[in-house]
Amino acid sequence: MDIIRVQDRAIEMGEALEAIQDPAVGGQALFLGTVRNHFEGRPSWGLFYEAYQELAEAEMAAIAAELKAEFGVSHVVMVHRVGELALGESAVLVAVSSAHREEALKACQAGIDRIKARVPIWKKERWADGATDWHDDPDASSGETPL
Amino acid sequence: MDIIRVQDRAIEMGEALEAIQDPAVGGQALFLGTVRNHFEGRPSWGLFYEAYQELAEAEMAAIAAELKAEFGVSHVVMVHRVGELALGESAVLVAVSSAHREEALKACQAGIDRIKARVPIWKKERWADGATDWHDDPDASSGETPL
Amino acid sequence: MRDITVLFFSYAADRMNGRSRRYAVADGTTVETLFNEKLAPVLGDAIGQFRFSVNAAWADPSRVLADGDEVAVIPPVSGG
Amino acid sequence: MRDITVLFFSYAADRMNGRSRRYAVADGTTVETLFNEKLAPVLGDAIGQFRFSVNAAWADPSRVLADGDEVAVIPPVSGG
Repeated sequence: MDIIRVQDRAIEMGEALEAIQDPAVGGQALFLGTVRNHFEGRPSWGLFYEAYQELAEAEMAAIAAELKAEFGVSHVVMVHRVGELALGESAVLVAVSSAHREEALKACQAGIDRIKARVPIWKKERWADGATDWHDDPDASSGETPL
Repeated sequence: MDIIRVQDRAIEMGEALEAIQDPAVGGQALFLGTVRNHFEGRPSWGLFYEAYQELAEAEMAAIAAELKAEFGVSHVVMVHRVGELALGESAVLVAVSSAHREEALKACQAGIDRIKARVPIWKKERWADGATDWHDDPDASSGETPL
Repeated sequence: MRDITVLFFSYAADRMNGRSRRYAVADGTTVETLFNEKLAPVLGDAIGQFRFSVNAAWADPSRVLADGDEVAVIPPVSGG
Repeated sequence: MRDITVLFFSYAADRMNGRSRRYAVADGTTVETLFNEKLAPVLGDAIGQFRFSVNAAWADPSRVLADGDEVAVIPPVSGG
């Protein structure tokens, strides 16, 4: 079973593991992206994520279809969280299952790479010094570190 | 925190996720190897795993140290189960966390590859036709499919 | 005339001081024309900085807008 | 003489009909000598098929055995 979803509640690993379960499957690869306390050396207190939900879910579904076609994986879960996230909380989960481990691991890597490159979701860093910056903003107000 | 363990009870994902949690960590990669209902086209009912526990845990600890040195990952969990496993049960879990996703994913892949290549653990297939074969046995009794 | 809704995200929403705006545009107006005439003066960025969707599907800047279309201005993404 | 315990796993245990055996070997006996003289006739495989450990650490076949050593015969692994 696949799950493709942008949500504002916490990401649940158990739901994903259940979805990709399959008696024909021998390898399950999962990637969890979590909010960390620094970005390029600058201390952070957390992240705010926003998405264009409808297009984001459509693009994640397109990526999931690519992973099945390219790597032959059986099931794909892609969940991205939006809203205010505290340190240590999970922002994104990619989980895939496949008959063989190599395909599962490669598909998982491709999945997170493509989500980061293509899915219309944006994050704003809440710096520990109180400033905030969208990661993609070419004119980010605080120029001490490259965004 | 690291966990390196050969055990005969079921593998728990929650324990691993807790161990690799860290406020400085942005990526967590996990691989779960599960018992599947076929091997090279031949139907299977499950697997029996046996380990040389003391040496297996020492070798997994050596691999964990390599992953930290080579990929700079922060925490490593490697748990391998032994005994009779039913279809769909997890035989091995590798979980790593790192500041960045690339390192976490590469280390996870290297971790499972090295476990399979080096750690003294063996599996016996319980074929659906009732026969059993150690995967490594050069004289596996049933020669219909290459082991 | 066509009645077009435009959605903004991330720093584009900050600069537009809102997450959506409505515009009336002439027949035959493309995404590119809409952007250059109505949005660029406020956003202050070149069209090449953005991707676009129309009705929640990716769209080329040359796309001709129809009445009721919902256009989204998509800054470089930073999810994950 | 040295008193040596040898552990067997996987199909090697099946062929030895047991998971461990004790052997008395002459002073200066190596893992290789032990294998060729005592184990190969029952296992039926060449020494190159196996790796070895002594006291739960990997050991070369040229390792000279000490009294009380625990040797393990390690077939090609198949975990994961």
